[in-house]
Amino acid sequence: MTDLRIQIGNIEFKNPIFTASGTFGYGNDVPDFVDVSKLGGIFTKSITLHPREGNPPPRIVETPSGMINSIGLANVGVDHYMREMVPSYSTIGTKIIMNIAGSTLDEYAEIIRKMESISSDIVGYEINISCPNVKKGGMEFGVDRSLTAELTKILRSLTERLLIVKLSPNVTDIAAIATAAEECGADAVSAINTVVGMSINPTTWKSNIYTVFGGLSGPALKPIGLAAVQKIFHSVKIPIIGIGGITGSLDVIEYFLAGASAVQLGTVNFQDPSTGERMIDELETYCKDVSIDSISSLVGKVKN
Amino acid sequence: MTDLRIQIGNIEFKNPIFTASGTFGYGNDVPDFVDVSKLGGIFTKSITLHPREGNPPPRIVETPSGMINSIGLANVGVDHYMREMVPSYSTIGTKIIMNIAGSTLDEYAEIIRKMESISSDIVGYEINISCPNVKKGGMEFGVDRSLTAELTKILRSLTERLLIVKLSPNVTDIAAIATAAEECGADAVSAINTVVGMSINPTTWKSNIYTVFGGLSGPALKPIGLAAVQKIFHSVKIPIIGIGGITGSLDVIEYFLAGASAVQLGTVNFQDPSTGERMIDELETYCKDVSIDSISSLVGKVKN
Amino acid sequence: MLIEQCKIIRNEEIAGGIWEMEFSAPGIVSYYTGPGQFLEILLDNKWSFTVRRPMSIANVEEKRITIIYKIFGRGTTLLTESKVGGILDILGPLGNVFSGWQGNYVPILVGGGVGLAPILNLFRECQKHQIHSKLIIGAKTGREHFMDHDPSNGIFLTTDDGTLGNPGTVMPSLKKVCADIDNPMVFACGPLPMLKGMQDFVIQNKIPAQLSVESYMGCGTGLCQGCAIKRRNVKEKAHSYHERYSLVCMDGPVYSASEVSFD
Amino acid sequence: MLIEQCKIIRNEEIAGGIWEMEFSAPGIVSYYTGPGQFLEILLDNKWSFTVRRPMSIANVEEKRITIIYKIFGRGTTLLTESKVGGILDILGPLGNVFSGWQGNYVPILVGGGVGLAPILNLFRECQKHQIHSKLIIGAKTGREHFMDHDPSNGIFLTTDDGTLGNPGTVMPSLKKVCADIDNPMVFACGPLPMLKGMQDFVIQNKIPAQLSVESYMGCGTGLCQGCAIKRRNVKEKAHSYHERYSLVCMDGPVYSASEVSFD
Ligand SMILES: Cc1cc2nc3c(=O)[nH]c(=O)nc-3n(C[C@H](O)[C@H](O)[C@H](O)COP(=O)(O)OP(=O)(O)OC[C@H]3O[C@@H](n4cnc5c(N)ncnc54)[C@H](O)[C@@H]3O)c2cc1C
Ligand SMILES: Cc1cc2nc3c(=O)[nH]c(=O)nc-3n(C[C@H](O)[C@H](O)[C@H](O)COP(=O)(O)OP(=O)(O)OC[C@H]3O[C@@H](n4cnc5c(N)ncnc54)[C@H](O)[C@@H]3O)c2cc1C
Ligand SMILES: Cc1cc2nc3c(=O)[nH]c(=O)nc-3n(C[C@H](O)[C@H](O)[C@H](O)COP(=O)(O)O)c2cc1C
Ligand SMILES: Cc1cc2nc3c(=O)[nH]c(=O)nc-3n(C[C@H](O)[C@H](O)[C@H](O)COP(=O)(O)O)c2cc1C
Ligand code: FES
Ligand code: FES
Repeated sequence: MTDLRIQIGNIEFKNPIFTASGTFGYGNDVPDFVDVSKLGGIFTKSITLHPREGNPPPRIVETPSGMINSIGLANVGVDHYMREMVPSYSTIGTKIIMNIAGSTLDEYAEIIRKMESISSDIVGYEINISCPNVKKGGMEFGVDRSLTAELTKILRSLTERLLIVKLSPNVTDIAAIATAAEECGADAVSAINTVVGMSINPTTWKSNIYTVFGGLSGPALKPIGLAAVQKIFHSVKIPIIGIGGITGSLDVIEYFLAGASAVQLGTVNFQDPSTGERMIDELETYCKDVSIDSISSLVGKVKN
Repeated sequence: MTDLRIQIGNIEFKNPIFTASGTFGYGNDVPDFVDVSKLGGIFTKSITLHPREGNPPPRIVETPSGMINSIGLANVGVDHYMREMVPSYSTIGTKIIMNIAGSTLDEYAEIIRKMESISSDIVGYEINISCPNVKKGGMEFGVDRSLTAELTKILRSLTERLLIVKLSPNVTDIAAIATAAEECGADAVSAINTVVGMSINPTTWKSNIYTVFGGLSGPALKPIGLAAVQKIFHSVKIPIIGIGGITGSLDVIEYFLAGASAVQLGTVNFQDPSTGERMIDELETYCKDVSIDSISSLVGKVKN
Repeated sequence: MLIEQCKIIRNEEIAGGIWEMEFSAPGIVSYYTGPGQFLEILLDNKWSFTVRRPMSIANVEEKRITIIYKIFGRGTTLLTESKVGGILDILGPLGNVFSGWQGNYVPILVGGGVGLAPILNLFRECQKHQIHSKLIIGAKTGREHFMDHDPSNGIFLTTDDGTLGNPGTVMPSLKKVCADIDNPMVFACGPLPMLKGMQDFVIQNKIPAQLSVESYMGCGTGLCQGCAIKRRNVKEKAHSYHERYSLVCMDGPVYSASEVSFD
Repeated sequence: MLIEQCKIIRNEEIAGGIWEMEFSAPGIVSYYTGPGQFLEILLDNKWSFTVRRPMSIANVEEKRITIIYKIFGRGTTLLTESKVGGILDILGPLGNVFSGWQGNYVPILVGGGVGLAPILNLFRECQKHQIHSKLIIGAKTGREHFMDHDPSNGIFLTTDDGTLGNPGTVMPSLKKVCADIDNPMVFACGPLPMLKGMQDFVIQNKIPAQLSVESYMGCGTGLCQGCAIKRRNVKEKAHSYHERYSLVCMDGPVYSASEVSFD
């Protein structure tokens, strides 16, 4: 029997297949035919202090081997989330990590304070730092080492649950940001969030995305995600959760070899939200075929 | 008759379709069935002060809607180039821009000094700043505003030919680098070079690229290139040459609408090096269909 | 709702640029609830097409489903190349259904362009339930029509260029039909300009109406939040999650005409 | 060299996992110069396959070309689905040719795995020129063979598992054949381990040999510089452009055995 279990901080996950924020709702509202209990964990869509309507359409567009989205963090807000969603997690059969987003340091902190004030089955928080900081002229938290450090430090002081910092690829040096997160107490980093992209309808001359710029996701950026993970792997000791363009179990293996200890599936859920469950068996078979006992022994083992 | 001519600095090009550095050789060694005289211009592969053998194989690998390369700037070196290649340009029927790369400021300068010492048909230089600076611990010139500024300033003082700075997308703020180039006298910027990527063979655990990291190109990164051009367009007044994932004439229109005044074709040349010539007629037809006299009137006209 | 590998039984051009495809889908049919529902079709498994293409159900016959599609871009072009006997990966059924057509109204069914399919489905359903309905189908030109103009049986074809049936858009025909009927209720699906005109007309004339709307869809299952459409008459206020936008794949595609905004 | 839209005439499995395809290519044939040359096949026009796939020319008959290919990954799998009458976008002919086989030597032709095609092409060419050659074809197992083991006519099949012909790799058979012949010259194409073994043997025994090598190709036309292979015995010195590496698509795929390094 291959051991697919992995450990992040003090939490053990039954397998390393998670779903990515913004592509699997709150975890409790997925189609019936999906058996979420098979997944290692679910990362919720980004939750903010106040509810958000999101951006006007068009919000998404297809691109070569990928898509661009600009949803605008549409979500119910933390209060509604605590009241209506969190209770359902007690029977969901998998682990829930709540993804949080904010536009000031205080907003992030306030969300965690609220969450920590109730008992819940949430095992940790993933911090979406690809959000504009309104106090710094809209510069994203995640592009700045010191902002990332400050944010991580504050949030670390508020919770003993898992603290996972989700890194933006739209930076010169992603490993430096990862190091800042590690130094300030993050249990893990996840990488990557979407890459800034754009698409235009050449007939109407209109942007295919209302906000003009959006986030590129899907297989197109798998090479970018892998490179990010490999770079981070050489810089930090905490686990890395690999994200970007995964569609099959061999992609998962690639991410492990590059240095990931777990992965998240995003865009693939839009084609088939049950992709993750099917990967579990495939990963077991793979490990058996190459005679490894534990999937963790693949981490960072790429050769050149 | 639609006017496809475009102007960069004091040079007029008969049309805005160029070929991208590293994907069309030196321009004089392309397959017979290609009529290079139809092209607006050719950007040579990067030429260095000394000849370079390039990296060991594997140097390229296919990825979803793209490819990764790590050729390692294999090239004949500037002396051989001046002697053996440059003379052939007098009859080539299109404009040649020489792309240069270096590992110190001096190397770049020395190449331009050599080139300026002879008379030639080269109309300008494209500066590949995605090269590690050996004097700064291998940090790329192109990720640093002040290094880019310094390099541009030095080279500007050495030539009156076109000076085009080719920007790297692997930065937090590409518009800031473009601004630095503009301020220091560049006639234009071109964007984008390849995005850092990686690919692993999940069966052998080996990197599919000898140097592990390589450059992602092809349609996968078209959304990234378009976003870069649009951002730069809002920051500089000099012309922008759009690059990244162009395979057809509608992609060219997208780049123009995003803010490009010309484009370069890269990876598509590997499927068919005559793609560029075919686009010229298609662009004329497009302009006629939408009733515009000059293709330049499309520049930056994206609506949202 | 489920994902099914569906065997193609028929795939043919039934009018200029309009194709009809029939496939076997016992699983999807077992969940099917009525006209208005749609499917999400995967075009290949190579990520040349990231998102599935939404297509309305045009007919359900035993365990078989028919769709009617118009060649629009590269996805629908590829669909025309699908061979009988081949397999399509289809997610469905999705979305809600037209309702109220079994009530005390005379259903006026209006379809145009790619909006034909659900309207024809509803038309057949009315016939099955022996509900006397009127059918108005619009097209740019005659060769895009595949039915007969048959006003005496309540079937009106229109063409923008006047080459078949009533000249002009569906609007003049709709107005005329509505004027002749006591208790009309409109059910419509079609391109945006048509739905806009329709909405103005039915609201002004206080005619009850249901519109099946379109939206760029990323998933069809509520996960991507891409298919948002504006709600009508929502007061601008902050913090009102899901008041301003509705997800077409979950709340639609069928909306009461007064619910949605096309601006 | 040109890009041609080639109509498929035949596409069938000729042994376990080995396929043969014939297509019409008058333009490419008009430039063809002999065994060793190859083609670059585009698998679709949707960028699911960025790079063309290199395939050796196995036979040229009037205006038709035959290739023999082994199912390797997703590209060759897709190739098996190509239908007769369909069109393939092909670039060619590319590369150099085997040479010296018309000289005073007895050509020993060795092919294994995906390296069959150019060897069979050369074998036929020898027959045409009434040059008496020996042919050794290796495979993992019997079901991958599609010819007859016929030692008396100089045709030797080998299988790693011993299920057909001589057991083992091609090496023992090659050694035996060479030992029996006065003036052998080896022409080989196959997987890397085979070429390595071959190279060691011919160099040690001073047998002239030409090897057709493989390399990951981005373009086939010298533009991408991706297909580099190391040259053998090149002194490590800086600034020696094109001394250490050779581009297989331009200088190859056929090299003298002493020229290239497989390390
Ligand atoms: C609920 C619903 C039901 C539909 N029913 C039918 C039907 O029965 N018959 C029919 O012919 N058409 C129907 N459509 C429209 C159909 O989905 C589009 O015509 C089709 O997706 C175009 O794909 P393409 O690849 O040919 O075009 P592309 O070239 O890919 O795209 C051209 C344009 O088509 C639209 N489009 C592309 N993908 C999508 C998508 N995933 N969702 C929405 N719009 C998209 C976009 O506006 C895009 O710019 C329906 C759409 C919806 C939302
Ligand atoms: C000059 C030359 C002649 C060849 N002739 C033949 C032949 O006659 N018959 C035959 O069966 N095979 C031949 N091959 C090998 C054939 O090109 C590969 O088997 C094929 O490209 C694999 O494609 P795939 O999509 O099935 O595999 P993939 O799943 O895409 O790739 C699997 C592996 O195949 C190899 N490969 C993929 N693409 C290329 C490429 N563009 N260039 C080189 N290697 C690649 C790589 O090692 C890759 O890791 C030849 C190769 C070369 C270089
Ligand atoms: C429609 C959509 C919405 C997303 N929303 C969020 C979000 O709310 N918060 C977040 O941290 N990431 C969000 N992401 C990013 C994904 O979690 C993931 O990082 C990215 O899509 C790359 O993975 P993929 O290629 O597997 O999709 C979103 C992605 C998509 C496609
Ligand atoms: C094989 C290969 C080699 C390249 N070599 C160079 C180079 O020498 N100098 C340079 O400035 N850019 C080089 N590039 C980058 C291209 O010029 C171009 O910026 C990039 O490929 C994006 O365009 P594309 O998507 O159209 O290929 C190379 C790209 C490829 C694919
Ligand atoms: S299509 Fe994804 S939420 Fe509606
Ligand atoms: S394959 Fe591109 S140079 Fe040889």
